[in-house]
Amino acid sequence: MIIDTQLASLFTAGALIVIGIFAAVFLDNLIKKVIGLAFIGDGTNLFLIAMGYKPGGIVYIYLPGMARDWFAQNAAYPLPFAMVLTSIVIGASTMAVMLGIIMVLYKKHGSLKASKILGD
Amino acid sequence: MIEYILMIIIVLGSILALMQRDLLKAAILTGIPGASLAFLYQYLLAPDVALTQAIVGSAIVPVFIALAVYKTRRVED
Amino acid sequence: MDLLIPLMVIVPIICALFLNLLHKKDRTIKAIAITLALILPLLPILASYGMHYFGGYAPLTENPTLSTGLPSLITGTALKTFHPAITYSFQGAQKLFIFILGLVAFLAIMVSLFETKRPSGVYGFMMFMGVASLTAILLTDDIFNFYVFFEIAALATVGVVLVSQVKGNYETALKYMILGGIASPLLLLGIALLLGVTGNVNITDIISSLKSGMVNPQNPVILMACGLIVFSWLYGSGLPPFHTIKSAIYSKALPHGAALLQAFSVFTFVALGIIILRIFSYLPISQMIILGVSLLAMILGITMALLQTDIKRMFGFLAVGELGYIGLGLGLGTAYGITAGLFQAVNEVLITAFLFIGFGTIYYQTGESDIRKLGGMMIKTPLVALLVLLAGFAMAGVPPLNAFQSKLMLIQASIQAGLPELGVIMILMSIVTFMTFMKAFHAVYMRPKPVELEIKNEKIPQATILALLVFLAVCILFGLFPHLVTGFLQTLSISLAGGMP
Amino acid sequence: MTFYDLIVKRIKKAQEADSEGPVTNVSTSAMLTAEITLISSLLVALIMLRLVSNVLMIVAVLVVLFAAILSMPLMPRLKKEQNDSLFNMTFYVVLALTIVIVLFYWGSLNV
Repeated sequence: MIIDTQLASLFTAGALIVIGIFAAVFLDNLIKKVIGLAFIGDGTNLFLIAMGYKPGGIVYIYLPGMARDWFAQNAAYPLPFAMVLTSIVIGASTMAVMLGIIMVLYKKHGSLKASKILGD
Repeated sequence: MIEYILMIIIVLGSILALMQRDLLKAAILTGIPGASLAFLYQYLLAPDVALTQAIVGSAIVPVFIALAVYKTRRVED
Repeated sequence: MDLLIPLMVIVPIICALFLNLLHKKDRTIKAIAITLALILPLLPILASYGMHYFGGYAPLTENPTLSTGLPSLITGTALKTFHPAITYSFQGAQKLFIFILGLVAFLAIMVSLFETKRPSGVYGFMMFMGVASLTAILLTDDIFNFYVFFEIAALATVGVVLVSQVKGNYETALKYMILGGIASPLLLLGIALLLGVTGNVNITDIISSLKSGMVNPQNPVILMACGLIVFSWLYGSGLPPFHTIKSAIYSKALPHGAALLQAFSVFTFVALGIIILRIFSYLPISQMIILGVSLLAMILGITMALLQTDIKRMFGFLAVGELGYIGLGLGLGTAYGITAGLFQAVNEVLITAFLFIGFGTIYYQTGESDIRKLGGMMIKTPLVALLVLLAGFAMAGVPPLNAFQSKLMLIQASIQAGLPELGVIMILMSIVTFMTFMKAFHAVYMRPKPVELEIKNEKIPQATILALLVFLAVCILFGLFPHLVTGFLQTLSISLAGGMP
Repeated sequence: MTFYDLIVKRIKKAQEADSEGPVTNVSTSAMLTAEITLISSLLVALIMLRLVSNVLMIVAVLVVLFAAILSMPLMPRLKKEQNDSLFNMTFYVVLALTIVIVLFYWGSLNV
């Protein structure tokens, strides 16, 4: 392949973030905006995961029989992965709150247009 | 090789989800990048994150959005 | 007494969960919530300075029992100085900030319990949760932990706005969440870039690897990370372009809620500002941007405040504008300037909470916050009017009160740093702030009462007046003895200024 | 007609165009104060350019002064620009994001 996996995933993450920001700014439908925001979060998570990836490495689980030095040199870096777990949960809960507010607003205004509900 | 295909699916799937006029379809299509991300995490040596992402990204998030759509309006005006 | 440091975060979380259980029983909620809230300002006074390592242990250099028997791959390299835990550091400045946060939280919760008809557990839950996350933000030395509590604080802010039942609160909350949905992942992205370059999320370790030359400090990735973190700093504290949404958030919360929310944003401003100064102070552009953004916040916030007709929105914009003073102090980069800025932060939290709760009595009595429909309240409540007037004097910086000391220090610092223009702008802005305050004060208290204005609640609760008196007492105390405050801040500001006094 | 009256007249005209309530003394004087504060603080802030170059400072102050006087009621426009609609807010947020990133990226490598 021309570019390696890590770089390609970083680019994918960047593309997801850009798509998300575009959707959150320019799409008028509130649900679409929320989907866009979810994509921004996903892109950031993928970015973090790609940071911890090690080309040609192994999963960071220490099995009996492995040499300690060999494991230290080949395992992926687990710190970003632990962070992503937290971040996924935060993203999902934020999205749930937003969808709840959207449902209340729909009852009030009868529309999902941001320009109508969240206008001046 | 398969990871490159997954990346392409993620980008295309997210664009496709945002292009739907039917919001219920958009909600279901959100699951595609979510699930492909889970597979990609597996390839990027993070199996525990992949498990969480598989549940949250391909099940919980689309269901939340679908519920919200069901309670509001299905077609974008 | 190392145990008290984690308790400062855990106690408000427990309070929050506990309050939620007692949803229907009004009287018990009141009594228990007030006693629990009283613990908040007491804990930082009792705790002694130190570090706490959550879920880990002290660095190997300070921990000889653990480091024996480890391979030289670990003990012989820089790994031995790293912090393998979520580190909470509790020093003088944190002690002061958490005490002030606890005091404002205690008074705001007390006032809210007496002013709302049916005190709801959810409102208290959100307030306590916000206090817990802000305490963690102030204590933490771990930038990812910072991000987690930053998000929780944003959710708590939204929660406080949602339960307020002010017209238009849902719309404002959704706007805030959408903007937050753009800005806070970018903070995480900035953290990810720092992590990718330095391999660490502990701030002390990031700084040591930047200083020791393990990482090239001019690396473009680090510049990008700094930009993203600065951007989320704008979001977290409500600097331009987020000043409109932040002031809208204050105006859609109940007055006691707003008093607490502005404390949240000031402390987020201070905590993230300190992090930016600690990590990126070697970049001259970071200080320039802090100065520029603060100037912009001051000018836009205070001029927009003049044009508002809603009291709560007016003070929301003023609260944003006053942030500029703190930023100017931090951006000057000298130890004296940073001390002055942090001192101003403490004063601003107190005074703005004082003003919000003081003018909140008008909202409580009439249910109206448009100054064109208000008037003649002086006859009803002369004592509160006097207290509010004193709060306005404090905000403008009249001598025996606290903001006089900090603004004087700020102006002196700006002259010492060779930028007297900043001092001129600060004086100008103080005058305009006072004029804005007098516009509201005249309209609410001194004009004859409009005929159609209804008074819903005759009597202001004793608790509110007590809270206002406590705020006044603290303002006078800090005004007469500024060394009480600056003594706590000096160590931090000297270390931020690069060791120069 | 003095200069002061001229400014007040123009502000009143601008307020009448987009205001929701009646134009009162208080609101006009508030607008006038905001206008003067904005312009004077901008000018004072521009004096700090002397650290870069004296000539640049003088030119910038003169240009901003004339531009401000020619487009006198600045404040109504500024107020309209900072309204509460989500599109405006997100637009300025993305603008600020680009400015901050560009400044850090380009500024630190070249200053």
